Amino acid sequence: MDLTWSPAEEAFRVEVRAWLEANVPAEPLPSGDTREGFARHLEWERRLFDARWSVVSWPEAYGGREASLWEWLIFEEEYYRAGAPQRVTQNGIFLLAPTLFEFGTPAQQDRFLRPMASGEETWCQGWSEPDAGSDLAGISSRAVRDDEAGGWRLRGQKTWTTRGAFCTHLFGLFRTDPEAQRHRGLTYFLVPLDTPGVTVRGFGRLDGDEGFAEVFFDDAFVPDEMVLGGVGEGWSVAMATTGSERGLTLRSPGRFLATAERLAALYAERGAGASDPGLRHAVAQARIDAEAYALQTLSTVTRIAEGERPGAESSLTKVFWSELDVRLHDTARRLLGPDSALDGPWTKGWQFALSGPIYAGTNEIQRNVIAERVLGLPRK
Amino acid sequence: MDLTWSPAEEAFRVEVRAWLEANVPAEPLPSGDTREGFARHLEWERRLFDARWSVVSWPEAYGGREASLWEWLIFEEEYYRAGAPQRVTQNGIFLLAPTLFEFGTPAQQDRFLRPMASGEETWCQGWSEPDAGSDLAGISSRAVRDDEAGGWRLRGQKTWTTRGAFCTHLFGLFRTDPEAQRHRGLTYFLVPLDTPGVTVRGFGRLDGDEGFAEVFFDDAFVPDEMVLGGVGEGWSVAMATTGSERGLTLRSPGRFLATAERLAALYAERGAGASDPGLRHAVAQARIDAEAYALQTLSTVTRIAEGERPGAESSLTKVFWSELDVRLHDTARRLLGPDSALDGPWTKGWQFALSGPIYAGTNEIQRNVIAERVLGLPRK
Amino acid sequence: MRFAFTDDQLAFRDAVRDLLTRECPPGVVRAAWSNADGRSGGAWKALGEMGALGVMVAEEHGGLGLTELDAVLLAEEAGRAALPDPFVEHTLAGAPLVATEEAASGAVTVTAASGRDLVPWADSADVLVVGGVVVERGTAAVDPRPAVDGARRLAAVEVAGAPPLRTLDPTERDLTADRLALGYAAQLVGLAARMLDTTVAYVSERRQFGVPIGSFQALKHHLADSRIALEFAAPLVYRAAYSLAHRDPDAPVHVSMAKAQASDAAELVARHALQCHGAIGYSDEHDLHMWMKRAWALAAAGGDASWHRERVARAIL
Amino acid sequence: MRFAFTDDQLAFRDAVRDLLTRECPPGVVRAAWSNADGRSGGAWKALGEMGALGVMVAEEHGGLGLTELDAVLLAEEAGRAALPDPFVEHTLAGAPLVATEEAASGAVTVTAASGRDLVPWADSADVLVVGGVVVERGTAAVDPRPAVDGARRLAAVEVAGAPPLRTLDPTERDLTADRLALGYAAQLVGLAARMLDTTVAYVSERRQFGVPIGSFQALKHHLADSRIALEFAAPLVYRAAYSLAHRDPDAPVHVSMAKAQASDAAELVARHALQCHGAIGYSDEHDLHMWMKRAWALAAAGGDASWHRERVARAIL
Repeated sequence: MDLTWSPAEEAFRVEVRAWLEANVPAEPLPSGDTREGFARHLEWERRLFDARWSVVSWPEAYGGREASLWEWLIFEEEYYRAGAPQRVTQNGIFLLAPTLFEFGTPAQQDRFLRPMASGEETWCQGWSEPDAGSDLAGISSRAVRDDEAGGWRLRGQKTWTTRGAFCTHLFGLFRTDPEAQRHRGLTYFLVPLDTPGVTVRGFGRLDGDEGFAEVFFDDAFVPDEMVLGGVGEGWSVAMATTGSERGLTLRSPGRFLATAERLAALYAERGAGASDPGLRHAVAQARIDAEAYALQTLSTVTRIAEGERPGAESSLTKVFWSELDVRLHDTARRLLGPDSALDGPWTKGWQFALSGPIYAGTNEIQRNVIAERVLGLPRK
Repeated sequence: MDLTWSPAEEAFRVEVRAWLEANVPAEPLPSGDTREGFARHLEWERRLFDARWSVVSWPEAYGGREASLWEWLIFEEEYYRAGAPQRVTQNGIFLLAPTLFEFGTPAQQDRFLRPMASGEETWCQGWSEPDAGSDLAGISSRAVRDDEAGGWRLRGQKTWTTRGAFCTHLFGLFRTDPEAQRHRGLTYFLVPLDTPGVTVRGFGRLDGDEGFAEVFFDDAFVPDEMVLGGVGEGWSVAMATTGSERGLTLRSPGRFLATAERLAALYAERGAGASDPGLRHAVAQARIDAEAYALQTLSTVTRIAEGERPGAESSLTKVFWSELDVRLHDTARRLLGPDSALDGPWTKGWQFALSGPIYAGTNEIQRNVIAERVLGLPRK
Repeated sequence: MRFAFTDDQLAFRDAVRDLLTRECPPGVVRAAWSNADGRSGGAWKALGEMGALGVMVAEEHGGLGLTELDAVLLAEEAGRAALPDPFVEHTLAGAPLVATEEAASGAVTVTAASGRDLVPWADSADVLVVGGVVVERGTAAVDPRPAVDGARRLAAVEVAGAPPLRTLDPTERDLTADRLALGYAAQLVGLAARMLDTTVAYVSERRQFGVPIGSFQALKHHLADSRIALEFAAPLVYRAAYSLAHRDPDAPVHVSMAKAQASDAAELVARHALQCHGAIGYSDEHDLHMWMKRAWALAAAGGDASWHRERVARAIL
Repeated sequence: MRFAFTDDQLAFRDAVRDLLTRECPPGVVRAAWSNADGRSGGAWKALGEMGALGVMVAEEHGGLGLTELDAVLLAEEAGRAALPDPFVEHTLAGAPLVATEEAASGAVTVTAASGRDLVPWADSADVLVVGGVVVERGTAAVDPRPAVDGARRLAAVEVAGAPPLRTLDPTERDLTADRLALGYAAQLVGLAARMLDTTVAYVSERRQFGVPIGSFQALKHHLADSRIALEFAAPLVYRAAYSLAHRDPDAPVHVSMAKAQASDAAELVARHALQCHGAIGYSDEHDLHMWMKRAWALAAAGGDASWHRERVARAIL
C-alpha cells in the first residue's frame, strides 16, 4: 500500500492546478441544462480542449495526452477542487467514447472522437422510451432496413434524453429485428440530430431547467456506417456503455469531498442557529462518507490499473454515491431551515441530487444486481 | 371529538390505580420466560384474578367485570403505568380467548375460559413449524382421524412456541385433509400438553432465556371436543386469532409512553455525558412516536366502539410499534455508550425488541399486506 | 372519550373537497406558477362564498365562530389540492385576528408568518400579520424572493414604518404561531395523502418487465412505509387541533408533536413518490413536482421538524 | 499510489484464516460462553506459534517487527471467527508495549482497555494495560461484570494499588487507544462479512412459499444494503492502518472515521442478518447470536460510532 504520489504525478498535479487556477471562470456559469448555459459551457470546454485538458487519457491524435489512469484521476480531483464547470459533453466523452474505443471501426473513431473532444459535436443518449425506462430491454423504436439506400430508417420515440434539445448527435438503441424478443434484435446507432425526420422537443426537469428532451424519429435515414458494433449486437455494446455510466463516478474520488467541505462551511455559518443538535454529526458523517467514497475509488482504480475489469460492483458505487449526494443536500436543507424554501445553489443541488437514485438504472434495480450478481442470491 | 373521561370512567381508573399501587410487587419479578419467573408470574396473575382484574372485559361468569372497551383500555393504561408484571397468560387471554368467544361451543367456553383467566391452565400457541414460519400455510403437522376413539391422532412438530416449556395447553393448526393444498384442509385443535405422545423441549432465545419450545406430537390423541370451530375450518378460525395477535397492541395505548418516559429519565442521567448531540432529539422523537401510537389506538378503539371491525390496518400498527420499540431501545443503548456491553434491563429489552419485527408475521410480510390489502397494489 | 370528528365536521370537509376538486384541479395550481400573483382566483372566491374562509371568525363578524378542530380538516383539503392561496395563513391565523366581514368572506385576504419565515403571498394579500402587528399591505415594504415552490410566492416584509391596525399581545402572537404550525401540519397530511394516492394509481398502471411496477416488493414497501407514516402523523394533528380548541395548556407541545411528525411524514412520502414515479415524476410536465415542492415549503414553514422537536425536548427533558 | 495490500500481507491473512477455520469453529466460540475464562485455548496457542500475536513486537524481542498495516487484516480474521481471545488488545495494543518474547509468543497474554471501557478478558490475562499503566494482573483489583457477549468477559479493574511495570507517556496512551479502535474496527468488518456470508447462504437455501426466501426483493435489498455498508467501511479501516503505520498526523482522525463507519456497518449488517434469519436466528441454539453480540460489544468498545464522529467533527468544524 502506498498512498503517496510519484514526483512525476505531483508535477502533473501542479501543472493541472496552475492551469485551472488561471482559467476557471471566476463567476459560476449558468446551468448547462439551459440553452444559454449550454452554449457558455461549450466555450469553456473549447478552452479545455485547446489546452489539451478535455480528454487527458485519450491518444494525442484525438486531443488527449495519453495520461495514465492515476494522472486522469489527479486531473479529475483537481477539476472538482477548483470548482470548474460541469462537463456538458460528458455523455459523449464518458459514455459513448469508451464504446467507440472498444467497438468502433477506425473510420468511426477518426470521424467522431476529435469533434467530441472539442465540443464541436455534442452527444446525447437515446436509451429510454416512454414504455422502456427501468425496463431497457422493452425498447420498441425500430430501425427498418433500406437496402437500396444502404442504411436504415428509424421510427419511434426516445425520451428523458438529457440535454437532448441542445446536442448535435444522439447514440441509442433501435430494434432491427422486430421478431426478436427483449434484448435480442437491437442495434446501436449513431444519429445526427439534423437528420431529416428527426424532431427534438425539450422539456423541463424537476428544477425547471429544460434539461430533458423527447426525440421523435419519423423514417429518419441513417447509413450503414452509423451502426456501432454490428447489427443485432446493440444490447451487449450498450451494456459496455452502461457499465461506464454506472462507473462515471470513477471520474473523481474527490467529487463528494468538495461538497462535504462546502457543507462544513455552511455549518460554520448556520450551525449555531439550527434547531437540530444532531446536524453537527450529520456534517461529520457526510465527510466520513465522502472519504469512504474517495478511498473505495482508489481501491477500484488500483484493481483496474492491475488488470481487473470492473463488474457488477459498480452497482455498489452507484447506490452509495447517489444516496450520499441526497443526504449531503438534505443536511444542507436542514441547516437552511426556513430558507430552504428559497431557490439557491443548495436547493437546486437537492433537486438535482434526487435524480441520482433514479437515472442510469434505479437504485431498486441496482440493489437487485448487487443481490444477484455480487452476492449470488437466487433470481427467482 | 372528546378526549376526556366520564366520571364513571374516572372512578374506574381511581379504583384500578389504587389496587395496583397496593398490590404491584415492589421488586420486579424475574423474567416470565424462565421456569422460576413463570411460576412467580403465575402467583401474581392469581392475585389479579382473585381481585377480578385479570380479564376485566370478560363476563362475570368467567372472572371478568364486563368492562367496556374504554374501561378495558383504562385498565391497560394503568397496568403499564404501574410497571406491573408482563402477563405470561397473554397467549391464552389475548389470542385464544377471542377465538373461543367467537367460534367455541358453550361447552368449550365453560370448560376453558375460567381456568385460563385464573392462570390455572396456561396456553401456548402452536402455529410455526420448522418449515412453516413466515409461510404459515405450509404447515405439515397432521391430525389423522380415529373414528373408533372419536377423535384425532396428532403427528408432527411445532416450534418457536413461546413459553411452551412452562404451559399446560397448546392451541394450534394441524392438517386434517392431507390432499388439500396450503391453507385448506387445516383444523384448529386444543391440546393438553400432558397428553401421551406429546413431548416438549424448551430452548433459549437470543437473550438466553428459555422462552421457546419445540413440541413433538407422536400419535397424540385428542377427542373431537378439542376441535375449535369445525374440521377443515382451521385457517379462517386461526386468521381471526392472528388478527388479535397483530392487534395485541390494542392492549394499551400507554404501552410505549412508559418506555419513552424511562428513556427520558435515562437521558437526564446520561445525556450530558453522551457523545451524540442528536440523542436529545431521538429521545424527543421517541416520545412523539409513543404519543402517536397512543392516539392511533384511541382512534381505532373509537371505530371499534362504533361498530367497525379492524382489518388489514392492524398491519400498520404492528410495523410501527415493533420498529418504535427497536428505536427506543437503540436510543437507550447509544445513551449507555460502553455500558451497553453489559447485561441490564435496557440491553435485555433491546434483545427482546428485536423479536418484534419477526414474530406474528415478519414486518416484510406485514408491509406486503399493507401494500396489497390497505393500498390495493397488485399482488403479481 | 371519542377520538373522531363529528358528522358535521366530516360533511364540511367533504363539501370543501368537492369544491376544490372542481375549482382547483392541477391545472389551476400549474397556472399559479406563472400568473401574476400565484393565486387561484376562482377557488378562493368559492371557498369564501361557502363560508370556509371565515370558519374561525366570530359570528358577530360574519364568520362561523368555530374552532381549530373545525378548521383542521379544511386545511388538510387545501393541502390535498395544493391550493395556491394563503388558506391557513388567512383562515386559521389572520382572519380571526382581523375579525371583519370582509376577512370572514375572503373579500379581504389576510396572510401571516411567524418566526424567521418569509411571508407567503404577501404581494397579493390585503392585510399582513407579521412581527406581532397587523398592517395594511400597502403600508409595508414587501420584497419578493424567488421560491422553490413557484406558486407559493414569498417575500421579506418590513413593517417598521407601517401604522399597525392592531398590535398582538404575547398570547395572541404565540397562539397565531401555533395556529400556523397546526394548519401547515394539516396541509402536509393532505399533500402527503394525495401524493400517496397518485403514486398508488401510477404504479398499479405503469408496466415494466411485463408486470405493473406496483407488484415489485421494493415499491410495495416504499408505499407501505408512506402509509404508515401518514397513519401515525394524522392523529397527532387532530389531537393538536382539539387541544388548541380547548385551550389546553399542553397545546403548544401537542402542536409541535404534530408539526414535527407531519413534516417528516410528508418529506418521506414525497421521496418515495418521486422514486416510484422515476423519470416521469422528475419532469416538470408531470404534476407531482408541484405537490412535492409545496410539501417541502410547508415542512420548513412555521418551524421545521427539528424546531418543533426541540420544543418537545424542552418540555419533556 | 497503490491502495491494496501486498501479496505477503494477503498470504499471512490467508494463513490466519485457515488456522482459525481449523482451530476456532463456532463450537469453540460457544464453549467459551460457559468455560472458565471465555478463552479459546487452542486457537490462541496456535496463533502464537505462527507468530501472529507478535506481529507488532520488535524483532529484538522475538516479534515480527511489523506495523498496524500488517496486523489489520489479522484482526479482521479474528473478527470473522469471533475468536474468544483478546487478539486486538494483545497484538495491536498490549504486546508492543510489553515487548518481551513471552508477549510476542502469546505465552503471556496482555489485555488493554481505553477510555471508560471495562477490561476484556481481564481475569485470564497475565498483564493489563489500563489507565496509562502496565501492571501484572495479580496486583490489580479485578471485578467481573456480566456482559451481553458471554465469551468476551468484562471486568472493572482498579490499578491504584498496583506497582506499574511501566507508565505510558501521553503519546503512547493515545497511540494505544487508536490501535484498539483500529483493531476493533477491523474485527467489526470481519464479523460483518461473516454474518453477511452466513445470511446469504441461509436465505439461498431456506424455502417458504415454495421458493428460496432469498428470491424475495425485500431480503435482497436488506443484503444489498449490508454489502454496500461493508464496501464503504473496509477502505476507511485500511487507510487508518496505513496512516497509523506511517505516523501520519491525521491518523487519529482516520482511525475515528474507520471506527465510526465500521461500527455502524456491523450494527446494520447484524440487524439485517437477524431479520433475514427470522425466528431461527433468534434462538440461542443458532450461531448467529454469538457473532451479533460480539459485533454489539465491539461497536461500543474503544469509543462508539458517536464518540468517533465527534472527534471527526472537532477536526473538521
